[in-house]
Amino acid sequence: AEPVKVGIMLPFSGVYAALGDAGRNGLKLALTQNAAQLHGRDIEYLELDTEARPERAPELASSLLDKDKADFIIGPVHSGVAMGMSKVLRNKDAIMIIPNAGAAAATGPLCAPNVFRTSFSSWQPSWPMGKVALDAGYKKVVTMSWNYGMGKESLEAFEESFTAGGGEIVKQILVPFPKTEFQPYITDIAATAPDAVFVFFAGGGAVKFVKDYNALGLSDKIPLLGAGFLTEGTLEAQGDAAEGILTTLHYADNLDNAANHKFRQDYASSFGKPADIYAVQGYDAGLLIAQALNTLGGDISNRTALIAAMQASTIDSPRGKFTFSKAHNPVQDIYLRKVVNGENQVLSIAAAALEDPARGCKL
Amino acid sequence: MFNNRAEKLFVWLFFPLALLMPLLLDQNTFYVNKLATILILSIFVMSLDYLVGRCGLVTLGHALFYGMGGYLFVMLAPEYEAVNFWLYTFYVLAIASVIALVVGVIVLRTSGIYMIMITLALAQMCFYFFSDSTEFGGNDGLFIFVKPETDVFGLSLFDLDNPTHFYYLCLLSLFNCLLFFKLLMRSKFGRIMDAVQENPERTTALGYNVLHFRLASYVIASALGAYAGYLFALQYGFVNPSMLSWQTSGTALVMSILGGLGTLYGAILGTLVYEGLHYGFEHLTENWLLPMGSLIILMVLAFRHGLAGYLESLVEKRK
Amino acid sequence: MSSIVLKPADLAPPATPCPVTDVVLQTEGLCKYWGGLKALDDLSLQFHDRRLHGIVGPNGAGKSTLLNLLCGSYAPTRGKILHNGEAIDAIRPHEFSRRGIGRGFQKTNIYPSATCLENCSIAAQRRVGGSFNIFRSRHSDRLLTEMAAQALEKVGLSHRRDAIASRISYGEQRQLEIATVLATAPSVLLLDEPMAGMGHEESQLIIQLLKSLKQDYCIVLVEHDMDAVFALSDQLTVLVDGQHLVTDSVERVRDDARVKHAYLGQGDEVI
Amino acid sequence: MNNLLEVRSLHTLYGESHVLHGVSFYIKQGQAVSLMGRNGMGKTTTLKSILGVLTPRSGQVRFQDQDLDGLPTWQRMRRDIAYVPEGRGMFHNLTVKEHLQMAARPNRRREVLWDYDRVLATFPRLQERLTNLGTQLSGGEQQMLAIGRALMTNPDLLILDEATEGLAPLIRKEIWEVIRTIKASGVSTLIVDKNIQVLEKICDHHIVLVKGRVMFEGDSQQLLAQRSEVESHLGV
Amino acid sequence: MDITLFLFQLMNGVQYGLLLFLIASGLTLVFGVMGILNLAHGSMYMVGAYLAWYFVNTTGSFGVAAVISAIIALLLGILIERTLIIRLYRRNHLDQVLLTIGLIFVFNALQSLLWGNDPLGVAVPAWLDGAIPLTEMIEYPVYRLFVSGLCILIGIGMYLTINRTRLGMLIRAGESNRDMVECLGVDINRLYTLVFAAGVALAAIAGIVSAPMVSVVPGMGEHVLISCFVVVVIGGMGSIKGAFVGALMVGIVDTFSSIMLPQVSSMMIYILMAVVLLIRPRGLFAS
Ligand SMILES: Nc1ncnc2c1ncn2[C@@H]1O[C@H](COP(=O)(O)OP(=O)(O)OP(=O)(O)O)[C@@H](O)[C@H]1O
Ligand SMILES: Nc1ncnc2c1ncn2[C@@H]1O[C@H](COP(=O)(O)OP(=O)(O)OP(=O)(O)O)[C@@H](O)[C@H]1O
Ligand SMILES: [Mg+2]
Ligand SMILES: [Mg+2]
Repeated sequence: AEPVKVGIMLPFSGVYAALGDAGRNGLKLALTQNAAQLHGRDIEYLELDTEARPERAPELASSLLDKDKADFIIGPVHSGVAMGMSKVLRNKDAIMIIPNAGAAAATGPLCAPNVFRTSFSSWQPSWPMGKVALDAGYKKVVTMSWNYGMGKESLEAFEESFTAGGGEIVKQILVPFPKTEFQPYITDIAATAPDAVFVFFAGGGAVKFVKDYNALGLSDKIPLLGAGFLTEGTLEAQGDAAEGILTTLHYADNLDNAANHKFRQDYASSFGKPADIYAVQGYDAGLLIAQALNTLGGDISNRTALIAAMQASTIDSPRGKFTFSKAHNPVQDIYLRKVVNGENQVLSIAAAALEDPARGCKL
Repeated sequence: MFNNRAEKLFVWLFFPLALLMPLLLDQNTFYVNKLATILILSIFVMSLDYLVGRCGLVTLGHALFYGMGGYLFVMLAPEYEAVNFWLYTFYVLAIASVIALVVGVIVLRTSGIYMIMITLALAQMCFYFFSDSTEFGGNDGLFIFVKPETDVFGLSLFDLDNPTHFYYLCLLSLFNCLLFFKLLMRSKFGRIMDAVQENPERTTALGYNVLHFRLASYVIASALGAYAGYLFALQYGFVNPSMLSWQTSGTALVMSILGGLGTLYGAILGTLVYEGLHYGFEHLTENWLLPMGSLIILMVLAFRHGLAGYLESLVEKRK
Repeated sequence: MSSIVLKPADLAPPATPCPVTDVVLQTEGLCKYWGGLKALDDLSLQFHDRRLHGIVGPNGAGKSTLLNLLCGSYAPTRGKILHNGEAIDAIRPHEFSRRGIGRGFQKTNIYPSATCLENCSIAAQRRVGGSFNIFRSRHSDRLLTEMAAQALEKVGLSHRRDAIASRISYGEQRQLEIATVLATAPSVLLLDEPMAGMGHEESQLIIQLLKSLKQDYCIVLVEHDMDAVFALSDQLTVLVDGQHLVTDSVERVRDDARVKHAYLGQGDEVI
Repeated sequence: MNNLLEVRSLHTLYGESHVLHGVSFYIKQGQAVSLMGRNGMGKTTTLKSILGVLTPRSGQVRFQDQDLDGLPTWQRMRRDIAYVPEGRGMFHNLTVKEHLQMAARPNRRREVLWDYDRVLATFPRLQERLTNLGTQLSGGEQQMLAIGRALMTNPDLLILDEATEGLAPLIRKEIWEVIRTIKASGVSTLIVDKNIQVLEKICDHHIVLVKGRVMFEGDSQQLLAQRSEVESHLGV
Repeated sequence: MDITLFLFQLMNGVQYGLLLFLIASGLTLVFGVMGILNLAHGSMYMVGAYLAWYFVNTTGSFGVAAVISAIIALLLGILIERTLIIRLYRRNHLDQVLLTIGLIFVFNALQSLLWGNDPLGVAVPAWLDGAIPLTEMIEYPVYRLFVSGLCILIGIGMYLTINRTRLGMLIRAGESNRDMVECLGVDINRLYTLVFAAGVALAAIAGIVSAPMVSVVPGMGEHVLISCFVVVVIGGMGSIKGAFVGALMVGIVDTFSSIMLPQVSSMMIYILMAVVLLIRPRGLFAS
């Protein structure tokens, strides 16, 4: 039979390149591992570097859709790129699977039958932290993130649950993206002296923030909380500075389930480095495709059936089993984790089978 | 009309070929769209090329107008009603001109590297304005839900939803743009602009208010840059602050230098080659930056006056 | 160098070498200071129509500074400039030329990549107009081309009409410089060392040219070529260290002891 | 007496246009030589070809019995040639003082005849303008600075291209005096100027260029003898 | 804002400014003084940081790593100037833009191939790993003070070299008129090679000493590039003093606007530059 065409639109150069790499690795790993489920169909990969440039996204998406006639299009990392992609892909023939970008709109007002997400909505990892903070007895919290969609949505989600339980956000700090001069803000936090700080940062910015926070001596004085990206794929670079940070996320390295053990081992032996959340999300995108193919006996020509199959699937992910909501968002457990000895260790489940409210989605 | 045989050759080859392209490509949506994007970029690069190459006004903020073209349309047009393309073209051009006039008065006080930086500064401010805003979609950008209609007196010339039609609209625009600039340069105004570029001090001493000429050119180029951005926004119905980023300006500058500064048709050549290489390498390897960068370096070293200069030397040798 | 400074009031009215004519350009108490340096101090002069007014003085006396002030390149520190009785010290640089004040530079200042004819066309277009016309072809204006060609002819450069300006010799570039100014059809000509770097023959040509031009123009000439200055000037001003030393007829200035001391020196050039 | 500089059949072109057609001459040790010609006859081109700023198509330049051909300009200058260019070559971002300091260099015999103080003593006008930038000087002051700067390199051969252009008569005399002093101290000079009366007195040897060819070459007596012919070449 | 907080923030601003100056110092030399538009300056900063990371990991000593990296950068600078830049001196300045953008591409690709895309961190060297407690809340890391001191030293060194030595005069003269400098018997080509290499080395040194304070990530060079140009231009082309003052201004304005005017802080350094250029169209201290 014809090969299944899987288009990959991820950043392979620039600031987000590490995330793109991991996502692609995970995806390929899943599809090789589950080759048996594909009913003899080969996979043909079509990879495009988005360079994290939103203005190019429509064109690249169109290339995969109109030129290559891809069946699945996996991408992207960056929310702006997600917007540009979905402009072209919504309600089209190809299935778009978002392996990272958390923008609420993609599965909110702009949700569409053919758009799935195997990662999270920006609301999910942050919302449970509000309760965690309250439980720890924190009353006054400063929140901080880059001033862009993902960051602001994360802070809002935290605020939603935190203030609902009686907490108070004493200050919200939005740092221009992608600035990493955090020192003045951290000094300001020290002067405000809140009970705790909740932040959203990822990648290089997360490394810099955690280092600065520690260098100014705040890490032993004001507890640092964050959406899990703060310590994902960055722990080695952060070194000792990250010890003790509490985060919530839909994954943790040491989750004790068979899928995770196998995944981590295979990933490390295939790519020579430890897996992180971005790899898991890519991996799950692969699992989703494999499962759908399996269900349909390898015939994906009927897109309605395909979408139905995908929507109905339960993914046995390294993060634990998850299903899809009506808006095609994962319904998943969120874990509370703590950095101990350079590892994200699970303390507890902060929210079980959490479903994104998907505000504005008419599906 | 033409400055040399190479230019003539290029124009005579390019436009007829471009006219046939959609037929040759069997109207494949992607390719036609991709080519249309290149045509749009060519307009943008050409307007920059005029500014940098013919007026000596180097800017790293031209994307300000490119992005402005897109965002102006978003701001002006009602969200869900169809609007008239020509009318909004006029609006965009007019408002962009006014903005360019104001910006021009500010930036033209400086010159050289200082002007590069102040244009950059203004573009960055505008970039952050849209990027930090909530009304305009912030960092993630905005969708445009309406495609304008191109009716004139009930006669619809182009159906903008059809990629092929859109392509022809872009081609027509590019052709007009080139024609317009050629006329401009041959005109009496063009003579003084040449003079201003070459020796502004002398030109002042001869009684010309150099600022006025520069300003006029700046407004013209900026308005056309905005027009390109407007077309770009319409193509996929999507605007994003990255249209305004300095990388956008920088890439356009690279295309125009690569093509051969100040030659205008070189802007098309530069855009075509740059985008072509980008497309080719990107599909070849994910490390496309390496061959792309190396090739750019080789081309700078090999071509003294860009691709246009190289073409000219080829044509001359033949003669 | 010179310690003798005369205020205008001390000066006897200059003996008029020829009948009194209109004052076209006039300075009143004109000063230009560069920090502490008084490049030009309290200068009051009158420039007449159809007269060639020579300005001489040692290097750094402020001659070029004076021309720069007269054509609006510099703003005066103090003092007034009157053109046909109107104060023009506050108008913008390009308006000087519009008022008919044309300027040649000490350092050759042309459009190096344009042809000689084009150089003059640019200048002539100021007169002819239409510079903001973006539709009229630049080559279609016969009158303009004619004016430009005439200017070239006047300075004896017709044979270089289509040569690129950067490729003609230095002396020819000096000639071109004057041609450009002439093409703006000025009424006042400010020339800064037009003969510098020119050969004898060319100098001679320029001298002849200026002789005929001064029938119609008010010319202010700064020049170190004494033969030329003496041959041409109707009136001669000597500046020393920014100060006005004397303004008088050529004969008197030539014999003035102070001028000899400060500028000319005694006798032959090589002792 | 040795030939200090020998120029043999230089042919130099600007692109297609052939400007020098086999220019040959020589300068003896300690001589002052004038190079005359009307505008555009190739004087500057000759000088630049000697200095290696322009590369002649053919011909040789020998200096102090060594071939200079193929050497970059700076190495030629290091053999103690100094150049005062037409148009003065001021640096817009250096002060007068720095113009002189940057050029200071003893010659290859490690002699310092000209130093900062001596140059300033020769051009007192510069003394007053030490902190001005090069391009802020009056034309004549620039000319003095250009000569002063050249002297700071303590040359064996000083090449002056229209060095008295734009100088007041008094200063011009001073410059000629300076050139005499230089000559007396054994430095050779190659002077491009238009003032034939002066050159006749100062220089030992004269060369007249017409359209890139040497039309006259001889000492001052020969020049006097053929004065009218030479003057016709010069357009006097 | 009380007085201690104000002083802290001022200190933050000054420290950031000094670091900016260090990163921009090489650019001041290459772009400000020599007039070469080197857009790949940021890449050199990145290369320095990555080299430092690599050699810290292989040699285990930050000091040794710093020296090796700086030497490699110097050689890299010589190589780039000799093979590429030298061909462009007599051409349009904008060709340098094209060339150095090509270089950015190449360096980014090489970085990705050699070192991957994950964020990397370099530990602060043990002998500088301490902190001075300032209040009960805040302490100040010794390493950052050390870097500030280094920035000041480099600044003074550059200022003296460019403005007071014959070498500096020759460099400046070369920017004004290369041919004339050569006519004074100076090997301008070698001089320019050295200055360019010094500029590259300075950028790399900035990357090396920043490595323990920042995260070593792809694209780190591009972020600082524009700030560096802003610093040089505010100060005025060719002025070391200007770059120093400009860097401090940018650092302080950026710090205080972050806290006091968060709505516009992203635009603040551009507003600063625009205002400076409107008042002084050629920067603060341009010659
Ligand atoms: N921009 C400037 N800044 C400072 N001083 C200046 C500037 N321009 C000129 N000067 C000084 O002003 C004085 C007068 O200069 P000016 O050019 O008018 O002299 P000049 O009479 O034309 O001399 P020359 O005959 O040598 O051309 C000189 O001493 C010069 O150094
Ligand atoms: N850059 C150039 N490109 C083309 N031709 C040139 C160039 N420079 C000079 N020429 C031509 O070469 C010839 C000789 O020029 P050169 O400058 O040597 O003359 P010159 O004898 O020094 O004259 P002048 O007394 O005017 O300085 C001239 O006819 C001139 O047109
Ligand atoms: Mg003067
Ligand atoms: Mg000459």
